[in-house]
Amino acid sequence: MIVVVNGAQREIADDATIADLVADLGRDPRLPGVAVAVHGEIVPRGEWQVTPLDAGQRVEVIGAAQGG
Amino acid sequence: MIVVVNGAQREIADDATIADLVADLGRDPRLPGVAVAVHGEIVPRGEWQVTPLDAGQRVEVIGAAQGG
Amino acid sequence: MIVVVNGAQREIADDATIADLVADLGRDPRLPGVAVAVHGEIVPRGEWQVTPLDAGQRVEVIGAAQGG
Amino acid sequence: MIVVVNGAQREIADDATIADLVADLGRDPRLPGVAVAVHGEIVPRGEWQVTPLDAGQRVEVIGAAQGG
Amino acid sequence: MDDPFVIAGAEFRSRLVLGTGGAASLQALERALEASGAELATVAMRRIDPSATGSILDVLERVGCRPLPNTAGCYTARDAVLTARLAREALETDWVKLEVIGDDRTLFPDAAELLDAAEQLVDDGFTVLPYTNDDPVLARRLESTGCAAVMPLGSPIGSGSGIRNPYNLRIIVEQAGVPVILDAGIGTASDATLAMELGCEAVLLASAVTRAQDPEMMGRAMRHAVEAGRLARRAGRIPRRLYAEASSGSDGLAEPAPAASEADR
Amino acid sequence: MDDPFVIAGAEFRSRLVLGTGGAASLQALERALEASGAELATVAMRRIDPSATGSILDVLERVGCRPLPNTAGCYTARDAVLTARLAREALETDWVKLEVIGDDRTLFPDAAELLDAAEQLVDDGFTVLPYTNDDPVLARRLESTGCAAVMPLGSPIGSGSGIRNPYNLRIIVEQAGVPVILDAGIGTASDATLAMELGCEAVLLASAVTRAQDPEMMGRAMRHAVEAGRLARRAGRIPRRLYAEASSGSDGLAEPAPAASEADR
Amino acid sequence: MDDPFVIAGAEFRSRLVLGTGGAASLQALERALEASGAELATVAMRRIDPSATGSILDVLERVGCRPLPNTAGCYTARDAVLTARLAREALETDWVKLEVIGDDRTLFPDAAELLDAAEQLVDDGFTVLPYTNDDPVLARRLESTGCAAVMPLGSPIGSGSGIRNPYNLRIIVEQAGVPVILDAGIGTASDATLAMELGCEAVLLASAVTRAQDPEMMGRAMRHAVEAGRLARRAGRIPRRLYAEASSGSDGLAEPAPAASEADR
Amino acid sequence: MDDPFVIAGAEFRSRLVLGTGGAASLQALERALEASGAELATVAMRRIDPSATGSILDVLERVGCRPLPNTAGCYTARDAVLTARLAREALETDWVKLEVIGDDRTLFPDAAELLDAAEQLVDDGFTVLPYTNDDPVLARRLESTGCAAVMPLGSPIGSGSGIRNPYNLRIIVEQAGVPVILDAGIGTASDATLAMELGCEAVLLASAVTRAQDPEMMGRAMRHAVEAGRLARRAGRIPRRLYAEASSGSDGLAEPAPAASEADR
Repeated sequence: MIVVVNGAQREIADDATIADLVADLGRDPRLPGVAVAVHGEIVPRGEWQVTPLDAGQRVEVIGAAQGG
Repeated sequence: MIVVVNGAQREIADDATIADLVADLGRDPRLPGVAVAVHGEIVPRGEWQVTPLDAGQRVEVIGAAQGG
Repeated sequence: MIVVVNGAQREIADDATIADLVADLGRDPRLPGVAVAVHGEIVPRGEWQVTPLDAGQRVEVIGAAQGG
Repeated sequence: MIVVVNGAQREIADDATIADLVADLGRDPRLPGVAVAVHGEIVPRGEWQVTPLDAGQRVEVIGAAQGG
Repeated sequence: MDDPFVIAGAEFRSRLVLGTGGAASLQALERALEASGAELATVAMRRIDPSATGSILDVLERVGCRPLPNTAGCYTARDAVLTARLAREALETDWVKLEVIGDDRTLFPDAAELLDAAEQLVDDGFTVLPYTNDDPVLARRLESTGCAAVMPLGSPIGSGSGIRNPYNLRIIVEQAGVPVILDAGIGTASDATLAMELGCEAVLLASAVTRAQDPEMMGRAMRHAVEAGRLARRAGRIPRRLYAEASSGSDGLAEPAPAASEADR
Repeated sequence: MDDPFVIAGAEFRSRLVLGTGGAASLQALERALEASGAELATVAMRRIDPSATGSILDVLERVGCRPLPNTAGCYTARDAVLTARLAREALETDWVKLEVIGDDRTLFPDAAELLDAAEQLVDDGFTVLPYTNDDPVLARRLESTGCAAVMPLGSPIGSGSGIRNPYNLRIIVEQAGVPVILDAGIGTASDATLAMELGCEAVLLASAVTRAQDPEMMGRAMRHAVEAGRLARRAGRIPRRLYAEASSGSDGLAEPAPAASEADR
Repeated sequence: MDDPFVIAGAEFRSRLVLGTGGAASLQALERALEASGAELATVAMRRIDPSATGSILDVLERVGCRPLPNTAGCYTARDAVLTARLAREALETDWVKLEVIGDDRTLFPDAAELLDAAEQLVDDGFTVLPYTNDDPVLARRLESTGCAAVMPLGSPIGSGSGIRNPYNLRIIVEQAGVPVILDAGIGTASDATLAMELGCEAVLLASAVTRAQDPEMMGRAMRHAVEAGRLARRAGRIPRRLYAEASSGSDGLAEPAPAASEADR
Repeated sequence: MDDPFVIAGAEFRSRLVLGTGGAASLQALERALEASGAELATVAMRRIDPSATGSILDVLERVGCRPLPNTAGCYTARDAVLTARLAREALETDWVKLEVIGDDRTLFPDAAELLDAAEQLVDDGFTVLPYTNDDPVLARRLESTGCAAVMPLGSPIGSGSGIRNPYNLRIIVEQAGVPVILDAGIGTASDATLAMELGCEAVLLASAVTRAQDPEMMGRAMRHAVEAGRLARRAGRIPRRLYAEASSGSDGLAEPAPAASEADR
């Protein structure tokens, strides 16, 4: 199925969880460093393993970057 | 009766209007220069002649002063 | 004969005085506005009429200009 | 005899040298740290042992002090 | 009128707005106002004093000054709005110099309360001239609400410290679509001149004149100061350079005879 | 005349001295001079140009300005003294603005040569107005030699940078027994106002006016600027404070009815 | 630890907080951070880039710097609050440098939005370090909401213009009950030293180091600069005077023999 | 040694030169000197006091500081030259900090006497380090006579007023072919940092340290301050801008879901 990750469409498995998506983006979902919001609502890291994604959802995956 | 004019008690006639009070304070109630609020509500000059005062009312009589 | 006036060679009459030279440069030698030095020595205006020039002399004719 | 040392009269032996005077002021005349002028003329340290003082001479004995 | 000062459609010859506080007497104030040439002067709104002799409004009328009521002393939007409405009733003007103070040591405005009051008064039909700090963002917000001018401070009211941050003032002027009036902090004439050179349309000051040792003479000084700064702004100043730039050319310098020159040197 | 500017016994109404260098034309200069109200203007001494039309001296006469010859372009006491004497011959004045330059990038004076020239010229009967740097010691030395004024620079000639060290200027003014004239560096009106506020008796400037985009308007600006600064100096300014000092008293502030107040807030 | 910098109960040896933006590479940043001795460094929150190599968090860990997430790029309280919460999730810290920008040319904060965001975040348990303008009233409002520090700007972010209004900064420091951290505008070492001398508890800067020609050397410069300013503040400086005060006494000056003296002079 | 301070062929690690006047005691001075890291320190030449305990020279030796005799208190070239020669005899050094004072309120140098003394001492084989005012022309004249450095003042000795005219200092540095050492006027650490950033090779100060409330701590502050300024100068600072320049890029900002966004605002 297709979700919108950080503004761009992305194909993921139909049963993918947030943890799967984060791993797919190259980050270890058990480690800190990344936060996830789905439709503007933050999903705590503890729920990533059990939170499935739905087709069409807008997902923001945010991390620390140089700045400020 | 007693009203509170600019923070101080003042004896006025029982049937006194705002216009009477203003005249009593030495200002011509028909000329600009002064504004009146009763209990924080402004009373337009046009209504002074017909607005009686009640005992105990807090009246502010305000004019221009040096400042600013 | 040739004299050097304000850094440039100039042909003047053999018997020319300073007054003649100043007139030749377009200034009235009787009026203020100009000063003359010959070999670095100032010649007062009163002496211009009677001061002849010699061939090869360096003459400075100076006046007021915009400046400062 | 009396000499004037740093502005004050001082009694010294009649045959005292500059070296004697410096020692008398508590400084070792063989070590650096002090300079001496007699009547405004500097006497090099090498000559102190052999330079006698005369009565009435003005002697300046100068050293480093906090400053600047 | 050549180069008039226009605010909310009204034209003024003078670009000096005088505050009337701080004068030793109404007489001293009247002389200072007259000397200053001001055509607009602020007044505070206060409880009337039946025993007072003389009236600030009469003084202003005699010297040809339009009164501009302010909301001095107000610490909340609510008080300022009420004061502005009282002023409108009393003085029959919808112009108001809006002050909402945030701190009694600095007398700096409270940004949030000021914005709130400005919005209410603009909605209510007032011509709002807000006293603000020198924050370019707040100045733009005030302009967006419909204020007729923005009046940034140069330094704290009455501090006489001039324009402490000319950069902010310059930014405010560059970004403003309404007149910028320097309000507060002027201590002496050169401060007012500088404000005008930085692009302000007018200068508002009180203590600098009313509390000077000779208020009348200082009023005269300020009239010239504002005029000087305005003209200099319009005349286009020369650039600043680190090094010199000769104003006298060196062409045609007299040359001492070489011999004499060598001998003397 | 009220508060005249007096130098070596001569009185002037205007406290602005204009340099005449840098103008685009004699016409432009004439308009600027007239607008400025100056009564004294410097001229350089240069080899005459037979082809020139118009004369700076005629311009000065028309606008009522006394010419003040300078020694611009001189790098030694010797050259400056010769130039001053030529000027005395040509212009029949023993006044001279003495410049002895030490460096062609800064156009700062050479202290030792300047002192030497000043001494020679004073001995020779000149009224010497020396252009000097802002060194209080040099200013005093010049005064001791008998100069009729001292004319410290604010910043390099033509740099338009104003008064870079107002402290030195203040010290010079405090210590001087002759008039102090700010000479060089003025860029805009507020610089001239500040110079007067610091206690200068007059201001001398050229490029700020002659090279402005509109020299006539800037001439007018400078007339007001010098007047403003002089009046402000005499009027006695208010002190500078870190914090505010209210100009509107808080006595008699209107008090909203408590009930309403509590409800609204 | 002697004289630690304490904020919200955490102690730091270094009083320099580094922003990590503007560096040419993570390697350059790492060297600059190390040279600077900073123990706290801001990071922005951005969409992750799967192709990126290296991680700012790894860099910070290697150099012993605690990450301080900021809300750079937010123009509303709402965006800033969301960003702060994302940062808390991602970085497991409830510290946040709160920025709510009002204008993209000045990058000055929006006072009203900033206050709103600060209140929300304090209520939500954050340790809020707000970037604010140099307005003393706003600084007090932020402190009242429960912010752990106030971080006024010296001049616009990245402008390198230092502290344009040291008076406001001084007032903010005098009135503050929480640490004041100078944030934004530092251009060079002396700016940072001055900030500390004015009483700031720490200095936050980015571009001054990351965009210097030699960021590592500038990092080292800033470490010394902050230390110098802090020590000078604590050491108690001498007062400023207009005139001199001799450091060498004149007692005991050598006296040339009178005869020689008369002859030579 | 990395980036040593070289003067007349001698190398120093420290770029801080300390004056030893003004200290409460030799003990306090010794601690301050040690904390400052200075390797060169001025001493005055005075009539010896047989009753004195302790010696400034012993202190300097213990802390590893080379003594630099000065001619403090001299008002004429003649006195200064005599003092320098006495110092050479006493201290066996041909280095001298040359001071020829012109005025006891400002303690500014007398330009003409200073030049005269410098010439005599250079001819006599001295390594002359002249204290001068901030006049670029005088600085060049001193360099031309063969001085090993020029040491312009920032403001009057002991005034603690820092660098009143950074423009002149910048010009002096640009034109100098010998080291420029800022001498006099430093009040606090940021003044010293600024001097180094302007391109001075070293800073000489006394009262700022010896008369601080805690001289030892201020000595430490100054060591860092000079180091900070030197490094910042070498590191190449960012340019100054009127407006902001973001250090955090805006790419990759999180985007709240549109629906949520509309609902919340």
